[in-house]
Amino acid sequence: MSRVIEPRKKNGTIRVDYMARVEGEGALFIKLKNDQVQDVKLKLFEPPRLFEALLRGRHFSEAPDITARICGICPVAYQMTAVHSIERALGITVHPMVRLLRRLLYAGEWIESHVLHMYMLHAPDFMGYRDFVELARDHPAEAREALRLKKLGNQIMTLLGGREIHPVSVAVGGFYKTPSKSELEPLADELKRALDIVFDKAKFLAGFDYPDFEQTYEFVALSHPSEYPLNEGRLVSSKGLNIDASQYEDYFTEHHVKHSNALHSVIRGRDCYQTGPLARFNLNYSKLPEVARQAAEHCGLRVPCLNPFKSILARAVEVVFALQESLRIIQIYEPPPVPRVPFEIRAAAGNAITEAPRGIQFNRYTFDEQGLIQSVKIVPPTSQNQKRIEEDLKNFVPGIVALPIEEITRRCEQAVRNYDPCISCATHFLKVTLERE
Amino acid sequence: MTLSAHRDALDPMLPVAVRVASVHRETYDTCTVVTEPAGGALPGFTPGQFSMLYHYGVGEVPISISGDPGVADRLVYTIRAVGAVSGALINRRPGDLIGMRGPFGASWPVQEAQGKDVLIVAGGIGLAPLRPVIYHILRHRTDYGRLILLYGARSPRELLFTKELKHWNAQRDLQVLTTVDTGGGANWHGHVGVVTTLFDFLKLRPERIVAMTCGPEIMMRFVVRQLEAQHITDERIYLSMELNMKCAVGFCGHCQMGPYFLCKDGTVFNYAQMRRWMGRREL
Amino acid sequence: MTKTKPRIGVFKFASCDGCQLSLLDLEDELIALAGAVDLAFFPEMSSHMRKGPYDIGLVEGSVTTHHDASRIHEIRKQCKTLVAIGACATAGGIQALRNWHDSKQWVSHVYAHPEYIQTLGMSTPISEHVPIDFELRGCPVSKHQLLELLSATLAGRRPNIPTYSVCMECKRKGNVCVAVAQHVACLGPATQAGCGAICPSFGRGCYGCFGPAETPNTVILADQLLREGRAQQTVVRDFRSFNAWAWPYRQASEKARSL
Amino acid sequence: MIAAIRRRGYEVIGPQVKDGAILYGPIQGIDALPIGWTSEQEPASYRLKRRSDAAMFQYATGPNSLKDFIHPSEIKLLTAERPEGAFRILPNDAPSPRYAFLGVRACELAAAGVQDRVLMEGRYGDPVYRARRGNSIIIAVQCTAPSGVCFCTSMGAGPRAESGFDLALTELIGAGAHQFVVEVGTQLGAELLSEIEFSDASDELRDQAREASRAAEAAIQRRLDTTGLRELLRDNFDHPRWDDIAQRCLACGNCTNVCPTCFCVTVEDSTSVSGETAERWRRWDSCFTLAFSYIHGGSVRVSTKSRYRQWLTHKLSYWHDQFGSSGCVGCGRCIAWCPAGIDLTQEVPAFRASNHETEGKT
Ligand SMILES: Cc1cc2nc3c(=O)[nH]c(=O)nc-3n(C[C@H](O)[C@H](O)[C@H](O)COP(=O)(O)OP(=O)(O)OC[C@H]3O[C@@H](n4cnc5c(N)ncnc54)[C@H](O)[C@@H]3O)c2cc1C
Ligand code: SF4
Ligand code: SF4
Ligand code: SF4
Repeated sequence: MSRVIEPRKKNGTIRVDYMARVEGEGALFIKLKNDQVQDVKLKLFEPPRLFEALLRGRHFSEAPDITARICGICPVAYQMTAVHSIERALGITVHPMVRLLRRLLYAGEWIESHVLHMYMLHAPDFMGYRDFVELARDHPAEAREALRLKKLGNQIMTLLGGREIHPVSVAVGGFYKTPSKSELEPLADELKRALDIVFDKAKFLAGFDYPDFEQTYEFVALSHPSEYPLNEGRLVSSKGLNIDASQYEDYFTEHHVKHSNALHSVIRGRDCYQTGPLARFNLNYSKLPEVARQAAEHCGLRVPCLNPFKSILARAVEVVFALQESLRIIQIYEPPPVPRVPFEIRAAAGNAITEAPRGIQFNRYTFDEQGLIQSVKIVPPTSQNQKRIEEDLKNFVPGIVALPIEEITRRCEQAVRNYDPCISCATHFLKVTLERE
Repeated sequence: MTLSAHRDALDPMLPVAVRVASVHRETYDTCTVVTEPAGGALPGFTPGQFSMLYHYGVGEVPISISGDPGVADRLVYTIRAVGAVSGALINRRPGDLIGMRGPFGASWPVQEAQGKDVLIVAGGIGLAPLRPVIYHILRHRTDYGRLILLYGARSPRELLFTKELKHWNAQRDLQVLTTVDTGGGANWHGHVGVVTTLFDFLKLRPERIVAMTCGPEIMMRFVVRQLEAQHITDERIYLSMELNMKCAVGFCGHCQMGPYFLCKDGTVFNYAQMRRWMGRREL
Repeated sequence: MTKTKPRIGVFKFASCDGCQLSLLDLEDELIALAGAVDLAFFPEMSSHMRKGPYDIGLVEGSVTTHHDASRIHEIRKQCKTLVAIGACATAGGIQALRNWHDSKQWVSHVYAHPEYIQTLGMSTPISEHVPIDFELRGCPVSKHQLLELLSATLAGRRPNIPTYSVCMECKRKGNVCVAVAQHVACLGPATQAGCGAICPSFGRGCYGCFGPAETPNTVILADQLLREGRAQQTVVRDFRSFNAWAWPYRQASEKARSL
Repeated sequence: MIAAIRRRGYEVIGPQVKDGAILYGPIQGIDALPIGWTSEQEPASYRLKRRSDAAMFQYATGPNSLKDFIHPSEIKLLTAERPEGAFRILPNDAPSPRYAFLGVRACELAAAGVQDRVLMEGRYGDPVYRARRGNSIIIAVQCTAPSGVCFCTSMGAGPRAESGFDLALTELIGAGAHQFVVEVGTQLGAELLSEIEFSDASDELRDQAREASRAAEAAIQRRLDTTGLRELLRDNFDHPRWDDIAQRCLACGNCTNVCPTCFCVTVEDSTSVSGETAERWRRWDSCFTLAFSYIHGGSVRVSTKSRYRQWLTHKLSYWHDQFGSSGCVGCGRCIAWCPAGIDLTQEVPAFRASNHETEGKT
């Protein structure tokens, strides 16, 4: 709400008490001393909703519906990670067509979430607008296309899950109901059309003025032998990590820091890392379909890309991927014999990692012989990126410290948005506070 | 019936546009809206009929016709603002268009009442559907015997048609008694009490009376009791009922009261028809 | 007739952001909507956050902190019409499950340093704190209903937001009743319409995300489910999800539990 | 036959297995029919069952009926536009669909007859209903497989259809033979029949067809005694049984929605965000909703008791006053599809058992 700026030469505090255009409630606090950054805190004060606790005693079949409510922007990510964990626990293998439909549903969410972030939340930063409505006034054609693209993502989700937010169809073992081939087919024309114009769109984004800012990151993403990762794969990093989901907790740990209602995640013995579109792009470039690689080329995005501001371009490339993947799935889809495979309930534990639009999400579930959940651990992408965001800011601010304070604040916010932080996920909105001593 | 056969062929759910000719404020929450044709002629009506009035984009509600049946090409409505549609309708200005379907429903017994004394008992907005009866009788004065109007409102500021009431009262052959339920206040020198208390001032010839009443259901029940006490037979007592209405042509089912559809079997009924049903809770 | 555009504020409490996201999901109408109203305070969409007063306040989320409990009073003062949107705001949301537990213990279950976390023991709907003018149900709200509410308010009409059961919509849609034909537990008869009967359309029972329908019959439904042989604890959980704290659902779950 | 009808520009609506039930929907050909399927129906329960043969029509009616097509659940009545201040009303003149219904049962024909009296034969006619009904072809199939909820025999509505169809088939499945006996109801029916191969039915086959109907009649066990029903319900307005039912009734409105004679609708006016266009929609309504009886200040029927009472009394009593017949044809849908399993054939006798007349009380 209030943006308190206390300009005092060289020393001072930048505070953004309530950061806009992010999902959830957070604040940013930066303390400067002699143009040096002393402290950066990304505070996530979104009130905690205690999902891990409230899931205990619920039946695992309810987990996809309940965990979806952690986040209205990426409910499918929660549903997917939950069903994969539970299916891994019970040793359930889903029908290949169900697997494809899940990829399609997830691709729908990627399209919706990425376009939302690219055009409605992040692009205004690059273009000097306060919001998408202002952008739409000056660039009506772009805005219309963006909305149409976003809608396409939502249409995919609605078709498969009944609605765009908190779809209802995902079940352990498959879906409650699978569509007929003829129900999916009408999407193909719109997907083809989107793929036809998407290069133009990429050019529009590539034309933005990108700050000259590169960092050395440890990128972490899933990697699958033959696919650009969504639901499955081993967890790999640019520094040689290569593990199965079951080893996640051996390698990653979470710290609870005072200033935040989210938990900070780090790699044991190392430090923070980056997950999300840029990480996936850098680590899985070769798995991208041709059309997506062309799109990358079109907007000048090359591996390795170390400029976090260019994550918006990585998102664009991923939208192209998601469109192409959706089209491919629709073309080869045949309804599975039953929407979900039968299975037996027993006491078990399982975990899984999937690629949410903002990065990897880890889940671990244990449940008893009746299927009642005993414990759950959920590590969403934003909490994993949170420490990395703070690091980026520490390094970014010195380069812009000569600028007027309003401008510093604006750019810091932009830098935070590189990560499309979903604070509802991370548990919780953003205040930027910059303090100079 | 004013509905010609060919209307059947038309879509009874399709309003026609009519133009607001003038709007007169009656009370703080009630206005009389006079409508005129906006292309084509307006249908005629008989006293007691109502129309479905549509306000663009807000909705449609049943409203009784309160004007003079002897005046062609004008349909007059007196509307009390209680909600969205009624509120929007009274805020129309001359020249505006509104939608109209109808008129629908049965008529007050102006034929049967010929040669008889007519007693009208109205409460609140209930005077609106009865005003056409008064106009009709005044136009055909020699066809009827005595005409008595008992009219009650909750308070003086809720009395409708006050100028007309005075004017009517000044006429030799029309007896008008007015009352208010409560208070009255400094400027009220008239009677205070519910409308049935006005019966004390009357000397009726029961065998000659045709009674017509409209107002809140509870009021009508007490009026009926009074009339019965005066030995007026059920068949000579007429009342107008009100329930939710969505179509006014018997398709929507909302206005059912026991075996009746108010919209096509009424809304005017005689008490012989209503006796079994009135006062049943949650009927 | 030139009208000044009504000013709208969108406020967030404990929630998943899904309900306010519904506004941004109105892809076909968003530009028209931004033309018809002034989105004066909508941080999720715009950094141009303007002070009240607002003509319409849309409140998402439930009250779970001391700070939020006082903030809602400020917001109420700022808004001519206050609308609670979504199950969190109208019933406390899924997070209201804590209301049956010791939430301190819950916090310590999730966080290593519970002392850093400030939260109330209860998650409560907006109406428990301030008077509200309208409720939009759902987890999440239906974007069509949200649009209907705004369009109706702009036109000065009553919104077509029925309070009857999901069954009404389900039947209009031509679905086959899943309770009768597949013998699955469905909360549709006791749940308010608005979603378009999504779950039964997907072959599963309604799980009650739109909360109780107009005349509470939840206890009767709970009895019915138990009679059909559904386990008591399962029936308790059936009524304890996104609208668990809504009184008729609470009644049903407590009745089932007490048996 | 299906092809012959389609050639005439009709959409064929026939039975098919979908979502766990046999229900009406558009069909392209004969293989869409529920071949080898039947249903088992009890209060609050409908179960699909496999048969051992390849019968096409050996099932009792499912959840939907002709009503779903000729009295559609949702339809736009008009659009209004407001170009600068004035406004214009545009009727919804989308052409009315032409349906050919296949598999229609006697009770459904009776129900359509009931709806005709409500929506077509009064002072006003509903143009939507009139057009759809007038445009339709009806190919009935004589019911030879009633279910546990059927009681058409009590309501004089079945199981055998004597009129109201263009053609009526009786499906006969014998050892090795799968035959249809056809009755012609109208000239149109005769024309349709002439376009397919058929031969005159032997007397023996005719007898078999009649026998099949007789067997169906005998198989119907459920009864509703209709003597004095009109007065019985009307005069037992305050009977304690209503309170008892209210303890079980969910007031969800399912019974009214599945009932093939229930016709009530609501009308909803809406506007676009910009306010430049407005629409009026008609939707199925139910006397079980609060809004149904809303007048300014509150609803008339607030309790569940009063709403169930309105429904049943309307069906079995007031309907006689209003339309000269019962409003119930004994199809049993409201019994099977009531999630609480409330069964009017069980409730009505309770009123008979202890007649608490309210007559005279006001
Ligand atoms: C035959 C008949 C004649 C009437 N004549 C008049 C008249 O001359 N003057 C007048 O002021 N009022 C009259 N009324 C009452 C008037 O129709 C209601 O006041 C009006 O419908 C309220 O609508 P609203 O949208 O303003 O109010 P809301 O309370 O917002 O009503 C919402 C909806 O409920 C329905 N509804 C609410 N109250 C009633 C009601 N009393 N009767 C029927 N439907 C209702 C309508 O569909 C309305 O749109 C008459 C009612 C009937 C049935
Ligand atoms: S009601 Fe549901 S969708 Fe809406 S904010 Fe709460 S959790 Fe999210
Ligand atoms: S059917 Fe029930 S649970 Fe499903 S979306 Fe609708 S209201 Fe929510
Ligand atoms: S009341 Fe029941 S049995 Fe009678 S016609 Fe309607 S649905 Fe069929």
